[in-house]
Amino acid sequence: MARIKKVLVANRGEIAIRVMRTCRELGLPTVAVFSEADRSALHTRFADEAYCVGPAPSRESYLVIDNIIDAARRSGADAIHPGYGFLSENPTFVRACEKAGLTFIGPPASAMDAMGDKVRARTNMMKAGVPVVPGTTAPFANVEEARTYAKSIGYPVMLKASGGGGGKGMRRVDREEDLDSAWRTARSEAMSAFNNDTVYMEKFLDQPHHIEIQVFADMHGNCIHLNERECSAQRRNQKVVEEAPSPIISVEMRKAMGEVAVKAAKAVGYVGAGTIEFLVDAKRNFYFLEMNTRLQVEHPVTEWTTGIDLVAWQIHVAQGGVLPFVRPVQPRGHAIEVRVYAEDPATNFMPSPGKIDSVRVPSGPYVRDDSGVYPGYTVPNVYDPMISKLSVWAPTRMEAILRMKRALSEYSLKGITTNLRYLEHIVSHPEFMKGDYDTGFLPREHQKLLGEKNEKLTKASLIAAAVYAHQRGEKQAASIAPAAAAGTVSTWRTGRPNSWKRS
Amino acid sequence: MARIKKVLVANRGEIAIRVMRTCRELGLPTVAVFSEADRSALHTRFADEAYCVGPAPSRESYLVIDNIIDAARRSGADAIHPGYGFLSENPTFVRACEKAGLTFIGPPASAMDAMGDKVRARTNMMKAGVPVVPGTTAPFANVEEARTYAKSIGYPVMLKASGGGGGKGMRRVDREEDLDSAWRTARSEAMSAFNNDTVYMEKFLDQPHHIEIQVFADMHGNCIHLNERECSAQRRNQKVVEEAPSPIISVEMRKAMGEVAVKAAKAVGYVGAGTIEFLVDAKRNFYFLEMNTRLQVEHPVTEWTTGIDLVAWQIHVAQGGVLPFVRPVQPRGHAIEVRVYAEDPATNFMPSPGKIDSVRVPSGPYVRDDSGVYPGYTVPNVYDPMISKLSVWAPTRMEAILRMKRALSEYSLKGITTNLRYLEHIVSHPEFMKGDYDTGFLPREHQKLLGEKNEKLTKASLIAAAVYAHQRGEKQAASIAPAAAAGTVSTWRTGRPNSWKRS
Amino acid sequence: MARPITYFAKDLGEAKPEARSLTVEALGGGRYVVTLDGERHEVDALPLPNGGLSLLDNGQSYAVEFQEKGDELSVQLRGQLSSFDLVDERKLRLRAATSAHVGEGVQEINSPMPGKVVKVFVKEGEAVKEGQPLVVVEAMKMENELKAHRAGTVTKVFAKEGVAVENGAKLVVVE
Amino acid sequence: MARPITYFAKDLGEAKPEARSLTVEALGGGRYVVTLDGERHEVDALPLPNGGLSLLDNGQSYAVEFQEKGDELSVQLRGQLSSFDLVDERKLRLRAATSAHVGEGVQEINSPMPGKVVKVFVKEGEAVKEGQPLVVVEAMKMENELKAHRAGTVTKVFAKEGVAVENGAKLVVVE
Repeated sequence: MARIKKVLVANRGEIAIRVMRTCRELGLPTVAVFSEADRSALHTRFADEAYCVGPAPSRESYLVIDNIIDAARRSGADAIHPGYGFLSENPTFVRACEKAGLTFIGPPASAMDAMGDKVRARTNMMKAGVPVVPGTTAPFANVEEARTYAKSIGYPVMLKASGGGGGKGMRRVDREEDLDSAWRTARSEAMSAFNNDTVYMEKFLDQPHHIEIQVFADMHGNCIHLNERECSAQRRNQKVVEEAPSPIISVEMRKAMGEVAVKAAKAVGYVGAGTIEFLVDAKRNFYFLEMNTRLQVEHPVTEWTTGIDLVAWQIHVAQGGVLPFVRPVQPRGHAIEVRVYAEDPATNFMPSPGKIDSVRVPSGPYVRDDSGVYPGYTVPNVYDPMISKLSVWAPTRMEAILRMKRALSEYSLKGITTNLRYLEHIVSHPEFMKGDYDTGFLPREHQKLLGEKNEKLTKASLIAAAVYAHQRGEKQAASIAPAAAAGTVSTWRTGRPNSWKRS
Repeated sequence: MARIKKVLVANRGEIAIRVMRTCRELGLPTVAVFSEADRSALHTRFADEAYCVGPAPSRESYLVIDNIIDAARRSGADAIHPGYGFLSENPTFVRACEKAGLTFIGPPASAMDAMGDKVRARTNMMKAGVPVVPGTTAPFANVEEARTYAKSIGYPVMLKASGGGGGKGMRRVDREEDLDSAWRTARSEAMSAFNNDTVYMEKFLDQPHHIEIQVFADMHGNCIHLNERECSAQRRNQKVVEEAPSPIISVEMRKAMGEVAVKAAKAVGYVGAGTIEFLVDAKRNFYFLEMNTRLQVEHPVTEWTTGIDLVAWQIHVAQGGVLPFVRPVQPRGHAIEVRVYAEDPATNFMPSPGKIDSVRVPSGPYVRDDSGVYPGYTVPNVYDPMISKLSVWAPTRMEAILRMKRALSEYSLKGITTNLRYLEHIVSHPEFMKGDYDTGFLPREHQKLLGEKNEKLTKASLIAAAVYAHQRGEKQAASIAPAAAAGTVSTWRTGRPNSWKRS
Repeated sequence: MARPITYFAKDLGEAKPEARSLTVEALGGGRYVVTLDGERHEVDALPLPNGGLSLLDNGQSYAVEFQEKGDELSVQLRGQLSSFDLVDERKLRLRAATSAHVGEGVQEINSPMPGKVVKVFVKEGEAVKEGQPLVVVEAMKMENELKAHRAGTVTKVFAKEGVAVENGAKLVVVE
Repeated sequence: MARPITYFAKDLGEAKPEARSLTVEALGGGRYVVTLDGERHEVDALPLPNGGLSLLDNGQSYAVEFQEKGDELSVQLRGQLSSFDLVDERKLRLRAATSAHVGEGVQEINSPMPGKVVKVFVKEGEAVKEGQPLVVVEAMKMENELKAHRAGTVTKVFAKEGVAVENGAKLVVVE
């Protein structure tokens, strides 16, 4: 296959930046696409070229295959990286790329067909001898069928969108009386996110761990796994904190899960980066949950512990390259990632779009921030509320936790509400520190994770608030009588006379 | 020795932040000291506590031992980390700490006595059988003595400050007629930087490599080396780019230099982090240059390639802890650091203090920024012009270079002149890419490193400049007639109507 | 020297917030004397370019960030976020004079964020139970079902399906 | 639609800069037609919060940063820094009218940065050789010796030892 010469990144926000960073290191010019709402987004000017692909709603821009292909044609790009979300798991898009003579940086359409629809994936995996969670393999005709099936396997159950992941179109149902509402919202979300309102049902495992295996395959029949990621810290079925290695996995279990993951990938003729998600119950049985046929948000923790640039490998493999090595590697040290969202944990994680007034991003030893925002940027209300992935590495898990706490304490995003403090409380929570936390952890400890007050800090806050109000008053007085009080204004705005003396 | 409970960081800027980051990870409260010019500096509010130690000039604040000890007493700190520069290599300060019952996080005063004065260090090393560069071992009484000695070893020679490093008080002299001026400025700089105007002289080796070995010793007689750093990219005798491992060193040479370095450290009863600097000539002979009895600016490249947090080790050892391991480790992958200075490479690296209007720091995979500035901060004109250390890691040297180029392309510091573009040109230069560059590299290639023009980019710049001038004109017109043109002002300031359409 | 000003602050994070009073006296040069709970704090407060403050109080160093929303002032320092209802004496008197009756039985359902109404379940005049879904608002790819806090009757429906709404927009009134 | 404006730009990085002309016509909504060397560029220019521009020119995306110093405009994009002497027609006419005679033999030694004068080597009336040190200015811990560009006579000494100076301050005049 021919060498890639120019890459169009069919995505936005932090993942578009992430992919373009690697392209830039590889000397590949990049092409951004942007919706009308994203003219001011960072990815639009981070790329070498940028083309508008339609109005703000993703259904009219980022999800319109013809518009993306057209931008590739206009720019002369010969390859497309889909990122995650949007068209990344859409086999129709892969086929359209092929037809247009573009290299799709991802798996073949046939592997997506086999794994993309979750109902079909379950059937395929059962055939291949991979253990799966009890549930339906055929879509429901209506809510009554769903009700009948739920009764047969017993509540609680999970409703899941057949067409995609990321927590969209997913609802836990504890009681029969909640089924109608959950059915409605799950289908409606699924339709708007994946243009497919098919939902299926699984037995809800009691407090399982969510652990996934990164796999990588080339076109020459090589397929390896790059160890696991622990992703049990979830809220509303959306991952919030991920780490590698998993604190509850032994070397033997890693080996067993890795082998099953490679078997699953090989069963569908997989090529590129993919992830096999498992649920692990209290007895450490593991069940195939689904395969994500793309890069994952949490890929940095695998990069930290293996030294690999997964996006560089994706491009290498898409060009027909052979995997750089084919033997499993043990993870080196420990990495943790947190997802920074524009949302308010105190009001049921309500999204909080708006203008970011200032940003201070943590750095220093072994800290990585993947964000796609800048001071003065307005986070639009039409896309996913994730604004950054923050990740750290350290030789041991405890050091990684302490480093993450330090990094979070440095992170400042002014102007919008974020979950930064909530993330600090998660990584400081004794259950997280101990390491054996399941998917029930965040909902169960929700109140505690909102944070407790310290009287000394409350007093300092009161003092700060009063001084702030006082200075605000001075400033207002000055702006009402600007001529008389010009000195005051200047004191406030540009610093003040150097009157600080040792005391 | 007792566990450290609170750390005063006797420094400012990025190194103060660097040390405080580790303290925070270790759960140690931090105390900042600040001069009157540094009330608004980042380190002042990064710490848990902060005390003013005097007026702007460092001789009246950061270098006043009594004021530092007094701040420790007032805050209840029981340990002092000196960073680098300022009091970090001052044995009088170490003794004052001891007297005040404070743990000095660094080597004992006796080791500083033996190594701190460079003339004495040379004598000690010759005694211990460590190879040294030909030069004086006794200070000169006056410029005439210096002139006579220079004649005897032949030009070019180096004048060096006996009391410290960092390029201060150091001058290369090529011809006899330049000696007077060099003697004057070297002594005057030495006095103002180290309060000691003694200078000595060494034969100037023709285009040597500057390679140094990181050593670490505990109080229990253990001493190891943590491999080398290549620091040959220097301008005005100041390091600009550093990397680990050195591209010209074999495993055998690493072993030989490491052994000599450990011998040198042991000869002076060294404890803590230290660096043995060597000059390496074209035939790969290496000569002891000096020992830096403190942490080095370029320590991140050693951290990247060993996984160690050197500041955490310093604190561990200062508490009486045993070195975590005592066998040499081979470096893992490759790391590069560049020093971002507020200076103008085009005007002989003239410092360029001033207000930073906006900052965008690179991040993403394996990129680390250690800076101490923020948007709106005014870089004062009284301290060192270094504002950040940017470092990257990759599995191979070539990947690390490409990653550094990418990271530098993302770095934006608006408002002051910096050497960012110069750094990009260094790491893109064929001689640097090849790897065998000596200390003559930067001066020799100076003109080329200032950058060449690309006509396509010049055209784009002209177009951008014209549009900018046009918008500025609109804005001025609007502010002259604000009522009539309010819409124009708002268009400029807060974005514009969403009129962008696909084209 | 300016005269001291007294402020009253209620910690909105408390279940039953009680007002605490503080006096602030400017000493000039960024220094203030703040009295709280009878304790005198001489502080140095440097405004930062991002609207925050660097506060030094007897050696303690606080990097403080603020967010304002009417009289509600959110303060963040060392990872703790507090929200205060903060007013000065003049404002307090003004408030006392205009304090209005708040209807206990009236629930106003407002949009908690900017987004789009994707579903309206109720009509004016309809009786609703506690917890009954009223409206679904979509923002940032998440659907949020807004429910009735208490049983009552829908008296007004402002929400229209497919229509974009601002943060705080009135959607439904239940009495 | 506003009338087009013509600008003249000299690239100050060139040894002998020649003026190039550009015309700019605003189309509204952040779009402009710029004509350079007979080529027509229809560009989209979005002002950024930090004073820069996001410029799209036929698909090419440039993140541009600017620095102004009188009529000198520095432009940075994709790692290339260019400095232009940029004026519009009106300004150009103004300049032509006031163009002054510049004394060839006069050297004005200015401080290249804010700092402190630590040494003055010359007195008024003294003859100096090319390359002879005149003044030492210290800034950020570095001492910078300023030398005579050409031989001549010191006609004026403004620099005083120990005195702080601003960027561009006159130190010595040699004729």
